[in-house]
Amino acid sequence: MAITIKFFASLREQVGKSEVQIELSRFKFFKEKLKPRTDSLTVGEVWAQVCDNSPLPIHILMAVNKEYSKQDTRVQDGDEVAFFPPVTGG
Amino acid sequence: MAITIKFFASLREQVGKSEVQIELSRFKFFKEKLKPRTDSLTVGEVWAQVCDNSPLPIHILMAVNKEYSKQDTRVQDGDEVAFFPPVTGG
Amino acid sequence: MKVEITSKIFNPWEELQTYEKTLIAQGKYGAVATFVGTMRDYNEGDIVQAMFLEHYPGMTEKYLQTLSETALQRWDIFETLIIHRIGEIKPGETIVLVATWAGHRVPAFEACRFLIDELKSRAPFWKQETLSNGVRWLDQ
Amino acid sequence: MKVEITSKIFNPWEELQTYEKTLIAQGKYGAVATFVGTMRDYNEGDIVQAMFLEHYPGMTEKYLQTLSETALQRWDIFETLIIHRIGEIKPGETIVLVATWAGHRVPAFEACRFLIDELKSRAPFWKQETLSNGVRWLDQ
Repeated sequence: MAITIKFFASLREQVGKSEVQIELSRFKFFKEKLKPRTDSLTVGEVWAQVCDNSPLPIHILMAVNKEYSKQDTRVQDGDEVAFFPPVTGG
Repeated sequence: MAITIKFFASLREQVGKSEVQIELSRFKFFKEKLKPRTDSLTVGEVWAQVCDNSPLPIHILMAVNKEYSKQDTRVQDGDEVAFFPPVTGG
Repeated sequence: MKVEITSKIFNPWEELQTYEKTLIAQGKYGAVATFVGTMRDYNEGDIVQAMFLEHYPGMTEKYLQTLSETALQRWDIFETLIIHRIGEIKPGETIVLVATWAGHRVPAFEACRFLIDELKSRAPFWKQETLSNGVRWLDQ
Repeated sequence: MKVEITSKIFNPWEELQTYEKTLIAQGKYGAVATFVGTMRDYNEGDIVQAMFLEHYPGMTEKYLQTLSETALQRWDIFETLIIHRIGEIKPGETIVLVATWAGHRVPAFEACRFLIDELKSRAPFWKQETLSNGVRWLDQ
């Protein structure tokens, strides 16, 4: 199992990738800097892991399994996490 | 010249007429009860004249020459005066 | 700006399509708000079989034109359209169509709401309903 | 209730006519409020030649469905319709259609306004405009 991370619109272009898959067990960040946890990370920790520990920009929106989430929402193995800029539809 | 008075909808049915023409010079009400005026009446006086001095019901709306008016709006010879109930279109 | 009072059945969506095609440059507006009022077959707990809509010829048109001009002055909108039925109407038929075209959604919505609210409270139209046991004016 | 995301050009008035005919009993509703958002050929002082609309497949549909259900719970309305374009769009083409059917005008208007306001502020869509000198995302 893995976590799928998606980026959309201008953020996708800034990050330079649209989708990343990561294995929870291979989190460098997870292994080196945090107390051992076997089953979850927060959305904020996922961002830090995939974006080289850069701070999560304040305007960026987040979703877990296609529903809006917060930075401290916990992510399980198999989940889909998404990051995207403010929406501009309609 | 004359004044044309129109009634609409349920008021037309209550009054029993849709349109009446009156000559200013023939106003009984005008001649007997008011000081002489040669050129005008108010809308309220027109109502009293045409509806046998019955009081003007509070919910009735008025128009002079197809624009909303008040009870004390003055009417000239040649004008069209209308009385109607609350509107219910749309 | 268009104001029409008609005794014929009309399809609001076809009227909108036609008006939009003929009168407004595509690409210049970004928002259209519309309201369509339709005759229901029930009202105040009663089954309504038909309706008769009376108006004040001349004054009704004049009132709706002034109303449209007021909306065009007060809000940042490009176009307004009002069509209103008169005469005999059957359930399911359109009574009124109001539409506004604007650059953005807020003025489109506000002007559309203004037009239908003012039309309903001030435009000289009167409805008489036909029920199973007779007719009734709705102004009582 | 219908939610559709489409990459094809659509005519909002034809969609309304079709939806109304197939899904709602005539005579049961008295009020329809609609909003149509159209692509303008200008924005923020610039001429816009085309637009690309990105969405989040799966999440966008889910969000709009939840939104429609919320409107149907909060207001006394019978039906909702949302259609939204994605992909390449040219000036004059319809971007979004929102409609609500109700017994009376106030809930129809309020629910319609709620749907488009929430759609614009929360539904995962992103616009990229093509100008004469390049492209720009509108989320900046």
